[in-house]
Amino acid sequence: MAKKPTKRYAMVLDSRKCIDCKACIVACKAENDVPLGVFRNRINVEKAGDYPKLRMSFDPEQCHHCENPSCVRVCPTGASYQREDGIVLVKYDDCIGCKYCIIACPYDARYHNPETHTVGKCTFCSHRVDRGELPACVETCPSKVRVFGDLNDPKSELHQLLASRRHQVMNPQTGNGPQLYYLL
Amino acid sequence: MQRRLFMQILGAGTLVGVNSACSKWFGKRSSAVPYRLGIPTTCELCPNKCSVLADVKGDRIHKLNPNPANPKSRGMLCARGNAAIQQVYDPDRLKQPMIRVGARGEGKWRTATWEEAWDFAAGKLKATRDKYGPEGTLWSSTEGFQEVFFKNLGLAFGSPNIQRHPSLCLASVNLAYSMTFGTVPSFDLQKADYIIMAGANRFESIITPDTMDLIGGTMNRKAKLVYLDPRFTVTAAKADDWFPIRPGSDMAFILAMIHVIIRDGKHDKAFLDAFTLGFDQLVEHVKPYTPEWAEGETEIPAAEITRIAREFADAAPRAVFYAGRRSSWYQNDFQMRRAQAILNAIVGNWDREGGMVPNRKIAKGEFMFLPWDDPKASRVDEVEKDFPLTSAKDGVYLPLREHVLKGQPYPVKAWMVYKQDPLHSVPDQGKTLKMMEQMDFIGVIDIAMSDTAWYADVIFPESHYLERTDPIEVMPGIWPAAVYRQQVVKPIHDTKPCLEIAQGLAKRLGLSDYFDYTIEQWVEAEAKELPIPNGFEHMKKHGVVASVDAKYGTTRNEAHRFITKSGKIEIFSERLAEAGHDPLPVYTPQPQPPSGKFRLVLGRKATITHAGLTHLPWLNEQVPTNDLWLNPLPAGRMGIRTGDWLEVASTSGKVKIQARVTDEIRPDCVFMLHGFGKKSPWLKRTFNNGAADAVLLETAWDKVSGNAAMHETFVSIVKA
Amino acid sequence: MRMRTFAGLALLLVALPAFAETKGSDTKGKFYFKKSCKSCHVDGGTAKAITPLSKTQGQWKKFFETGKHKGEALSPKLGTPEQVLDIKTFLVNHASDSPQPETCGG
Amino acid sequence: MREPVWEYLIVNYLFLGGLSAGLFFVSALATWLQEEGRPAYPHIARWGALLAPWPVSLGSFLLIFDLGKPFRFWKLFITFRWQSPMSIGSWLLVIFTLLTMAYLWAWLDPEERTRLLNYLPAKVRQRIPAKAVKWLEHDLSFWRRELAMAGFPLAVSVGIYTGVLLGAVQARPFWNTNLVAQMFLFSALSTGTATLILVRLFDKKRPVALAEMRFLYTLDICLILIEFFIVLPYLIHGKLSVLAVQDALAQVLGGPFTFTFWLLFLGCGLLVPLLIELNEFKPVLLGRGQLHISARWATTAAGLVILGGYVLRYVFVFAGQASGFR
Repeated sequence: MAKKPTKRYAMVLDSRKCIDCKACIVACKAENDVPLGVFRNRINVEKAGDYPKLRMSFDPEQCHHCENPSCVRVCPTGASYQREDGIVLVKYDDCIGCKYCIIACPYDARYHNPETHTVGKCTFCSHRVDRGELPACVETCPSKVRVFGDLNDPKSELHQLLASRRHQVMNPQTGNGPQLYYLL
Repeated sequence: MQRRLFMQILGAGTLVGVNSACSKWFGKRSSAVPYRLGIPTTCELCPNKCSVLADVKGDRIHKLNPNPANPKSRGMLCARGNAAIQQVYDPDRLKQPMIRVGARGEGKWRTATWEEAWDFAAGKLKATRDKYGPEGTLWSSTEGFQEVFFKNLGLAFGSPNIQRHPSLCLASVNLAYSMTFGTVPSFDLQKADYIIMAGANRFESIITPDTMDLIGGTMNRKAKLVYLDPRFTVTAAKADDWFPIRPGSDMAFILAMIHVIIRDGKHDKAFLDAFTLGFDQLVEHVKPYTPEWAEGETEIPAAEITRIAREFADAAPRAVFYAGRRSSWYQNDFQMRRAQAILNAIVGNWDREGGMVPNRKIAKGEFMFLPWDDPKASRVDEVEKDFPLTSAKDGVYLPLREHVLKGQPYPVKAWMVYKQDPLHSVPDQGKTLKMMEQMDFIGVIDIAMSDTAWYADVIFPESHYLERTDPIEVMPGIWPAAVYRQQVVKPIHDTKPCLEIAQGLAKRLGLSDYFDYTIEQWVEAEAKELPIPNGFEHMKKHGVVASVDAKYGTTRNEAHRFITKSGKIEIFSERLAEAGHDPLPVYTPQPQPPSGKFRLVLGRKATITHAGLTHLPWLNEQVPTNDLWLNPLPAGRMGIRTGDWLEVASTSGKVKIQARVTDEIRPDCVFMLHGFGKKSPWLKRTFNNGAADAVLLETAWDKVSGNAAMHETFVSIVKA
Repeated sequence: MRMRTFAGLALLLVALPAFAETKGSDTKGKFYFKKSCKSCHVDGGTAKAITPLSKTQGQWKKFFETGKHKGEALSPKLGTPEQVLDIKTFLVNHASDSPQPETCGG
Repeated sequence: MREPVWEYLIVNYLFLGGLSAGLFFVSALATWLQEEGRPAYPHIARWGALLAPWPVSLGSFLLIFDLGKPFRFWKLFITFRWQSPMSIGSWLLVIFTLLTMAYLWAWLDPEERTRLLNYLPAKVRQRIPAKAVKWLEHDLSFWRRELAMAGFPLAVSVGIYTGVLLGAVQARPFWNTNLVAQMFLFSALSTGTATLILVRLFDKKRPVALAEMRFLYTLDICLILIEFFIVLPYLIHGKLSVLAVQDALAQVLGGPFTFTFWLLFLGCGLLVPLLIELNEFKPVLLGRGQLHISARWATTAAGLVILGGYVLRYVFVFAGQASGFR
């Protein structure tokens, strides 16, 4: 009997379309009650050149929901864990707030929640995903930078984008197997 | 037939499906909290009016999500739209009517009942009417779905002085395109291959659907974007070419483009013959405007201007010089816009895919109410005399202020303000304060304690958009839509929608007959004629009726009459000549800052458009304060480093602000963001934080439209 | 006060540009136009749909000068003479060659 | 991130944990080395035993205090996650601390134990069965050696663990080398040695003997030299490594921590005490006489070693967190 193929959630980002409008950041805050001062996602800005030959580019980033998440590995209590579909989560009730995972994340995707004193991170809006919706940042994005989907579903837009477009992951040398794919 | 045009949006089935899915999810966690998904309504944080689906948890709004049913909002909700929740739950919002007890601006208030507040305001308005006539009252507002009720109250009261916002916004654009094409078209950025944008910083000041179409167009279809701006904005970063053009010289660039296109014979002769008037005069008119001449004015190399003009004409009709939404900057703004309109006309991009497309509308009904007598007096700004071409219904803000300050032609002594913060939205805050000082009465309707509210005598707290139901609004466009704003949660404080506030005043002013209806009756009448069965029910369920297919070319037939004097597209405008203006745009060099001074330029960020948004925590943490952008060249000369405190002064005022030394601006310009340096302590994140551009901006307006000219201010800078 | 109103009125008359129709009330004109004319002149109505844009200012003026609507006198047909004047004002002010710059919202 | 989330509490903890490991190690060594069936350096051994449990206990307390949810610390002990250095470490700390306590107990004289009992309030004391009180008088000196032997690997583990805690984090290139663990271990042992030098010098009741100082000096010189042999390869290796590591090293080679690292750690913390100690040791090395004991120099050297140990942890904790892959 064929085993039902498991889902593997991932995200494709077309950074060139990012206009640094912060909609994803605010949408995330609203959806996930993220306190002021900490963020589950961000937009990295890179600037270069001298007037008037200037360049500026934006790379949205959040938890890469890695294949081999180092945060999960170092967690002493097992509060950080990875679901079968690849989403890396924190069981807030088990988190003791040692912040080891924050340090262990090569993508600086985690933060210490100043209100709950536990560690917070992007969940890919798993609660929305589980009821068939898109993550808040994906849905709200004005320039549609983000495509969220199941890597194992050949029919998904995400799968097709990765099949047809050149792409890269951020710092593959971390060995974490990040699952945010940036189109080139 | 009709049905095909209109989207049956999402279908009720989807919504039901989502609902059951979510109840399953939340059923597991806590069945005590009922969770409804997706109450459709319409965002109010900027003029785009994006469609929103509000998630409500219990009685609290949890999240606002984009409503994909509205093609204009392109299935998105920006940072501001997402942050709207924080306006509702702002602990410092206006929660009940208040009457001033201390001196103006002292901040001493007493809370009042609605009856007290209405009685107080009506008493003051009547006293003003008795002494100065109804024209002694000024009613100013910014657009919004309920603005009509406020405006009508002023008109029914008998005041001609209904001062709307367009003369602080895009009156010059609207007038210039109206005078050329008889209408203001949309720009089809979804299909355009070549786009020239001058300053309309579309990637930071978001306009739907233009911003989304432009990013999709430039990145997916490789459409070319040429961008002119003294500042290196996000749009500049995404453009194929960015030219830090010399401020005030946009028209020279455009005229030179027209010159090249005509010289090269790349204009659309057939179109010009069939649809336009005055091309021959134009040919003569642009002869002196060579690219070489324009290079001297714009600091853009002649070869580049020539190249762009050729590429533009070659890409036509899928080429646009984008006007978009943008305030005016110089006193020649109308004529610069006319030049744009003419440039677009000569390449024949009118009503074509990827060109300029006249807006379509969605039909809707209208609630008929008893009409009042027209106000007897003429407007205090004498717009009919000084700006005969502009929209007299909107008025001209800055000239109006001059008139009110002088008391000419008659005194204006009472000011009602709705949904507007003139202390920040109108240049020259000092003068606005003076105007307030000479008022016997100021009443403000708002949701937050704006600076203007802080100086008012009575404050009527309006319900937030998520707490009220508004009229149906038609948004014309290539993909026109009619949107509905319905109540998502009950008002959490003692606030009322504008209609009820107006009705309370109307009752005391003896004008109840004109406001004898409810919002439901109003909306029902509007919904009745929507091109969809059961319009009202549909709107409640989906929030939108929209046309999803673009239609091109409907006006490109010989029989079509353009709404102009001649019925043609008017390259040469007789009406302008009659009114004493240049019938074809004539370039006059704009003054440049004397040495030691800088031109103050303005702009927006995607999280900040209106002054009222800067204090929302989620937006404020992205841009916590404003600073003054200064090029390293002058900064080095003056020994200024990032973070230094500066004293910036114009003839209007002086502010203290920190420096940001950056390559991202021309050496002769400085820039600061809008919405900081507030006087109202209730806006605690922006109170005394940063500086207000309105303090520095000097009083200057476009000569034809009366639109405030925002880039005419030169400032001096010293280290504080 | 009366003096001031009078001054205002005088100013209005002087100030208004030549092409605006000034005698009636635009606001009321719109109301009576919708009430009297739109009952028949709509899509699917008993008569051809009409909007102010259907004619030029000159054509509207001419129509009202004839004083006739399909042979019937305008006044009792469309309302009192004042109301007819209001309708005329509205139609002329919004005719297809009238200067009516578009505005923002509202 | 880049803003450090582990701050001084963690620096202190890493230092204190290491110090305990060092104290125990030296004490255990002094116990293990025997002359005529008796510990060769009983005073060193005893002082080490008396001091060893406290820094680590304080450190553990700080560690718990640094948790976002201190009252959930027990969750550490209902799971064991072999991949998490912190999980291993917390178990290790508990076992080590218990062992140091037992070791301390073994080093107490029976009268001292009885005296300790008398500190208890009378009410409590009366409840203790006489049999148990009697047990206090047992001679435990035999257990000293056994416990020392058992404790060696634990002390070394704790010393190493503080380094592994950081070194196991591949996200921070500044840390991600085994040299960090070794450096932390030898620095820990060295601070333990230095502390015992200080303690012995200030012990007026039993003035320090020449042999003892020789033992401690020898040990410290060796440890400091080893540290040099670790730090220098760490830097050279790092410079020759991948870009991320090179970038990370910029923190100490022309970055915010350069001064602290070179002057306070390498200079004051290693080189100066090494030179002082070598200078005191010179007569022995040159075979021209006895070790020279100058209390002032010895105090200075020992104090600097302890300071160096602290600075090492400070630099590593903060510079490491500031390093990354971008």
